[in-house]
Amino acid sequence: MDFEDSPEEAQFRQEVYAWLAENAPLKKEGPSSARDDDHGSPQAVAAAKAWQATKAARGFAQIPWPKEWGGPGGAPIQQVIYNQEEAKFDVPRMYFEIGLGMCVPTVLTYCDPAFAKPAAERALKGDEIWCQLFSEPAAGSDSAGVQTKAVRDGEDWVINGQKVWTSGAHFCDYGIILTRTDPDAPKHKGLTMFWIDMKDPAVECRPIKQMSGASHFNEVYLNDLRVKDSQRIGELNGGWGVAVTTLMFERLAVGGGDGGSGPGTEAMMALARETQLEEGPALQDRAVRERIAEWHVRAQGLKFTTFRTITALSKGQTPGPEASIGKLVSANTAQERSDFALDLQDMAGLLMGEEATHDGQFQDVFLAIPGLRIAGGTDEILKNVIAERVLGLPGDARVDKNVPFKDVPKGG
Amino acid sequence: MDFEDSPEEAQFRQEVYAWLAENAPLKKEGPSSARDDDHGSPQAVAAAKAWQATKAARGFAQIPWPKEWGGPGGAPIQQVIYNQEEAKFDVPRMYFEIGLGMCVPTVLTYCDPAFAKPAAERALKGDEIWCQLFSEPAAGSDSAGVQTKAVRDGEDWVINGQKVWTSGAHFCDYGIILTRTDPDAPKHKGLTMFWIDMKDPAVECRPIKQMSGASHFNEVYLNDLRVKDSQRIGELNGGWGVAVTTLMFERLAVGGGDGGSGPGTEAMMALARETQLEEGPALQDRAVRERIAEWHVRAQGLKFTTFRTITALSKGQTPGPEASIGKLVSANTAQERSDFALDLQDMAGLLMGEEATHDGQFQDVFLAIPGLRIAGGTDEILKNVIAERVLGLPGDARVDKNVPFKDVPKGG
Amino acid sequence: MDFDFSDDQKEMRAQARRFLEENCPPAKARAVMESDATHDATLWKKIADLGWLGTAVPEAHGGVGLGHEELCVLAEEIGRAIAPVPFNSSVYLATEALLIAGSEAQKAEWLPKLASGALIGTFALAEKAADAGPEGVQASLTGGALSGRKVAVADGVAADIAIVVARTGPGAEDVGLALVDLRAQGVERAPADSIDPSRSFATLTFDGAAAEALGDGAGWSVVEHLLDRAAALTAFEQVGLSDVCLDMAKEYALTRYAFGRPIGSFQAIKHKLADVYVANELARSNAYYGAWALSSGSSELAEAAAGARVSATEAAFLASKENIQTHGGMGYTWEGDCHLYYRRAKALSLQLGAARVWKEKLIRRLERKNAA
Amino acid sequence: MDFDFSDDQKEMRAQARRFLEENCPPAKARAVMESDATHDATLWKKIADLGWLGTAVPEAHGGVGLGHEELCVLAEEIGRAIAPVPFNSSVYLATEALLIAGSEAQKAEWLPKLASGALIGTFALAEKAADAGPEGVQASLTGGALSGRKVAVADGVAADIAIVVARTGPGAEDVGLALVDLRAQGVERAPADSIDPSRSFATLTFDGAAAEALGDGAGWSVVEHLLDRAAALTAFEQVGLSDVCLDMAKEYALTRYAFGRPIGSFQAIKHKLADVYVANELARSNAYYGAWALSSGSSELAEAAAGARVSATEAAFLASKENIQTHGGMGYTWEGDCHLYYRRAKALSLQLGAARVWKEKLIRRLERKNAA
Repeated sequence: MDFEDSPEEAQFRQEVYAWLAENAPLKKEGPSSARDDDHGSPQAVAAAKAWQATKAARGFAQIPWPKEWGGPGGAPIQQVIYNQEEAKFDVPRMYFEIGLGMCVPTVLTYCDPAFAKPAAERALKGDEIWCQLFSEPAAGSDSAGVQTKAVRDGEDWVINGQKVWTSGAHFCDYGIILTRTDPDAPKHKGLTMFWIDMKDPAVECRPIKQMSGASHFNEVYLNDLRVKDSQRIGELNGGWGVAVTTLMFERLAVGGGDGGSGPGTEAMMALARETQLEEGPALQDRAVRERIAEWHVRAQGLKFTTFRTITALSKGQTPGPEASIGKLVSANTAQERSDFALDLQDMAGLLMGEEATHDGQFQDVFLAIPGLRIAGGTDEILKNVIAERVLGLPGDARVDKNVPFKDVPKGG
Repeated sequence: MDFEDSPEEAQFRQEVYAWLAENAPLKKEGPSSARDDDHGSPQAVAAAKAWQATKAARGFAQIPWPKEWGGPGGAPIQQVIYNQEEAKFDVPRMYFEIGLGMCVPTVLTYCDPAFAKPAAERALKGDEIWCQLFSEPAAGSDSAGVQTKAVRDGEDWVINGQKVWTSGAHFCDYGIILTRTDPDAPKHKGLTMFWIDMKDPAVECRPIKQMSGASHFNEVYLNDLRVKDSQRIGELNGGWGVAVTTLMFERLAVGGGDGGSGPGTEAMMALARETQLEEGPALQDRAVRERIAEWHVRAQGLKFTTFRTITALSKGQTPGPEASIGKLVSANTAQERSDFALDLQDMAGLLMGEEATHDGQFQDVFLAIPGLRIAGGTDEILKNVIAERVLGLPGDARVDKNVPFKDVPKGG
Repeated sequence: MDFDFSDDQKEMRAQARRFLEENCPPAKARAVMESDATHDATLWKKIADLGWLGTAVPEAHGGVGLGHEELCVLAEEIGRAIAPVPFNSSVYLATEALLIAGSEAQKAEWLPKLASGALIGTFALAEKAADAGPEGVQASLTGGALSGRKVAVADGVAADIAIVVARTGPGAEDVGLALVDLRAQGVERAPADSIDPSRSFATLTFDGAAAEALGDGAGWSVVEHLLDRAAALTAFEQVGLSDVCLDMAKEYALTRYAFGRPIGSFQAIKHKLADVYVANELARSNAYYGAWALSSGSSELAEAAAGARVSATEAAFLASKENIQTHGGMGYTWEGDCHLYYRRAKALSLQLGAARVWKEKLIRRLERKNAA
Repeated sequence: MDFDFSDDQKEMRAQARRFLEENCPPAKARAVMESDATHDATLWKKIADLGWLGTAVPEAHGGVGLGHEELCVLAEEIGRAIAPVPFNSSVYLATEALLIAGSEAQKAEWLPKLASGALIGTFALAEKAADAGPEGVQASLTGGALSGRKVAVADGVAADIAIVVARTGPGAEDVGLALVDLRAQGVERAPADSIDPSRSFATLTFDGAAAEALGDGAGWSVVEHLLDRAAALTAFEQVGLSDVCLDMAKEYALTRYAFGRPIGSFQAIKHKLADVYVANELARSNAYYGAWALSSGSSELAEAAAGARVSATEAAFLASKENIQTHGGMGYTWEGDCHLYYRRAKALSLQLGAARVWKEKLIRRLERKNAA
């Protein structure tokens, strides 16, 4: 058991840090804000594309992508090291992760290389951004419940329907979309995947405002969108298998293991040190100390779990659905922590913005965190995944299998 | 809103207390032990019968039983007051509750008065004790999954099978038993209820030792037990409806509202006052104080919920399944409290008996409490009951309805 | 024992609920949230016309002369409706302060105006993010002049008068209640952003503003007693809010389908909502104890109010966050209503002090009782 | 980064597991529980013959000379098997105490006997139901004579020698480790009932028993360090136990049917076991950090051990109680095995001090780190 970098890893880490230090500013001190109001603006998108180009030119974008995908062909552990170092710098984030992590690998796996390879190259160097169009108003946790229709029309397909929770749809160039092509088949057997041009006028994006006030997602309306059969990804009615592949790529994208979202132990201790309770600083209150210790242990447990995953990765093993515990634990911990942080501030804990301690960052987290327990898989779905895929427990009783999708009860 | 007794209630309470003071010793100071090793011994049973006779003679047994059942015909609120007062005295408990609360009312409701009335009279004055034989090894939470068979033989029925979790079977005189009379009918439609003579040699009782070391329950084996058709309770194959009635009588039996099982706030505060932590008595530790406050609030909430139920009772309303929250909350609270009490004692917390603080009563609770989360309805079943009967949420998807019972998958 | 509201009170509740369903759907809270308005003035006027503001004020002082149980009934409905009005500031705090501590002259002058809605009152205690105990009070009242700064004052911009906790002498507990006209000179008010923009909050700065001691200006124990009274009343707002959250979640769980059946048929949702139900019932029962103690003038109020507040705060957080969770994606959109309740729940839980502070109060009171 | 056991260590684990599956089914723990035996002497002999007791003892002192990572591997298996042997007393405590604090002469005399199993060692600290800190130590070592009373001493009846925490001077932290031969005069031992009768505990009374300071008899910091080491090792026992509980619950949930399907197909059970899985994984990861810190001699041991202990204690309580719950009625019978794990889980969680004590240690260590 060795906690430290191997000599090669240390060497790589040094190279990465030196390069980052030359090309990007360090993050400011103190915990970062949960708000990122400029995200998705034309200037921000341009800056993100420029940073992606810079990374790609140096070979630090999608490090483990194989050479035949046009990637650097590095080791997964190098990507982890890169992520850990990049996290120290103030660079654009959350523009390319989904496209390069999930969509483009899917396209590279299933599509004609004549299209896929140049598209992947443009995506890798930041010219184009991809998004994923799976969720629908009636297909969230039940992700195969897709109702958006694709209907054959000669050589083409015509797509109609509504997608939702698409990250950054309005600045994306391409998307991969899951559609229903056979409503008479059982739910999972009548789906087909396509790639589409997000700039087509038949694609309409509307921002979704979240309860925190931010807008990181879109609704996407497809109004008689015409696509060619060559845009099909995988077999006709084989879309569910393609979607599973896409989600498997997601699991391979491992973070840097920072132990969770929201305020960390240091932020909680700093707040407790500064906050005066009746009998002295909150950090001297045993009840406060116990809570901080409990959360710290959970966050450390997550961090070290990620290290175990990284170790498996570096030995060439595929991380399993065990990684599901990360978001489950960190989102709930962040909700508890932010709630507690507001309580520590007592009556003034309801203030936000300028009047609030620490610029209201704990309040920002408090309002952002309910979304984190839902987006990307609810707590409940993640526990199902753990129970079924990790523990091998049977699925729940199903009423939606082996019947034509059109006959599955949908409510309303 | 009035917290106090009405003048009539106060008067009744005084009468009860005065009578109890003349006829029974007061409980000893300090929390009572979770152990009751003598329970069910011949001497203890005789004492319980004698006490029941004394109560019945004074009209304090089954106070709300109507005159036509041979009862005093009092108000339900009087029973509550009696229970509250009796709880202050050291008298036998847990012998007649099930029989008089559930079994005998069922018999009175369904059976020929020629049998039922004298039997009820004997039970009321403590001559005979009744038990309930519903649960089986494969029919616990799934209480309709009964496999004990009753087969018609001329005028009689012959019963074979095994019951389990029967309280005090070995000292009971009669029992009501749920049997399967039609395995070809769907689960709930092939059951029939009978009353049986527990002293019949074809009835074999074996004690079940619980993890705490106590034995409050029995396994009961039925080996070709022959009963007459006149011992049938309710219609042939109508046993599920009878069982539902029996369980409804259970709900009517409301306790005195003491806010839960296991150590209460006073016991926790006393322990914390006496226990020396690193920086002084545990009761000065804010973490300890917060936990005690949280549990206190829960216990008080339960207590006042019972008061609301009693109020409904005294207005002639039937308490609903809301009462399910009592055991759910108190069992889990007791588990947390006893776990915490052991922790307060630090390394010495694992001691039991003489060497332990407070005679090891917190340790006794720690070992008794897992059973309380299961017996009389698991946490999970109680939550189902709340969700379905209180909140009106739909039942889970079922695979065991509308198929012959014999074809329902049973595992193994 | 009669541990329930009376039939008359239940009828009052039914009427109040009908009125608020009609006049205060969640869109009203949203309208305040999305505008610069401090509150819904139309609704406030109607509530005043119904006499709600003077529910517990004697008729001699322009009130309706009912009791605090009736005020609890209304509080629950205000909580259900997440009404965007200064009800808790003006009624549970300013009016109650006058009732328990005001001199006869002060009562005669101010109670009729508060009871009629002619004036809005509020209460100011906290000065920074810290336990709002007596030691944190820097604001001072000297010779009829109030100086200092108060933060997170609910309805501080809309209010006409405020009851301000101020230092009256050099001793640790030499603090008391001052009554100040916020429209007077030497008062500066600045709106402050909060987690619940369907209510308004302000920073108040006093620079020698004309003020007078409330009654004899008695010490911290009066402040505590006022907070206990307000906590007992607010617990009903919290319970009302918690029940609405459960109703919303239940309704959604019955109509939203996934995997071919209502999500309410899945145990994950059923048991979640059962947990919420349990917390809500415990909170309701604890709140009833508070209502009884408040209306009967029992010495148990201090204990009952603390228990009611801790229980209601726990229920409101659980119910409001799991309501969002049950709604899934829709739950955390701005356009969905779930977050209005999550925001209000937390604001109510902080306004009179956090649960941790009340747990400590509760234990102290239990210790005192045991010692007695 | 290589945050996992090596292939050799994994092979060792597989062998140990096979050995214990064969030689230590739960019936062995039950046999000790239901008899007057202090431990399973046959199993202990076999374990000794396999060299497990000297895993981390240098070859020069009769050990195998492997490291503490290997000892962690064995600890996990001992935990899985709830082995009724004095492994933690003799190996993690007595042997470790000698390794970190013994003089060369003491090491030479005692380590070979402990490593071979010729002698059993234990450790005695607590004197009453209270935080077992230095201030609670009344036992004293004066001029080679030990006096005092120690409670809840694991394996105190079976052990031949004990490392006893005793007062060495008048200062608050003037406490250190004394080595005493329990077979000598002036030692009285009485068996004590415990929540885990598959292990044995005793009250030891010393009345001028011959004893010597361990090494230079250094103060409380050595006791703390010893506890840290034992906590890091015990965390693996706890993790092993937690995993077995999850396995048992899962197995039962797959084979027990209700309502026509395996109970493991109900979300109530699935999500319960998912929660257990999450707690177990977090505990395992925290335990790995402890193993690394212990075996690498890192200064982070104090922090890592506290984290490992808190996490493992939480997991073991959750896993052992929800294993009972999943088993329903069978879960709380004496004849079922579930309670053996519930008992052992709590005993392990108390033996080195309760989680609340370790949370405080953790925060102190974080404060120290932040200050540094």
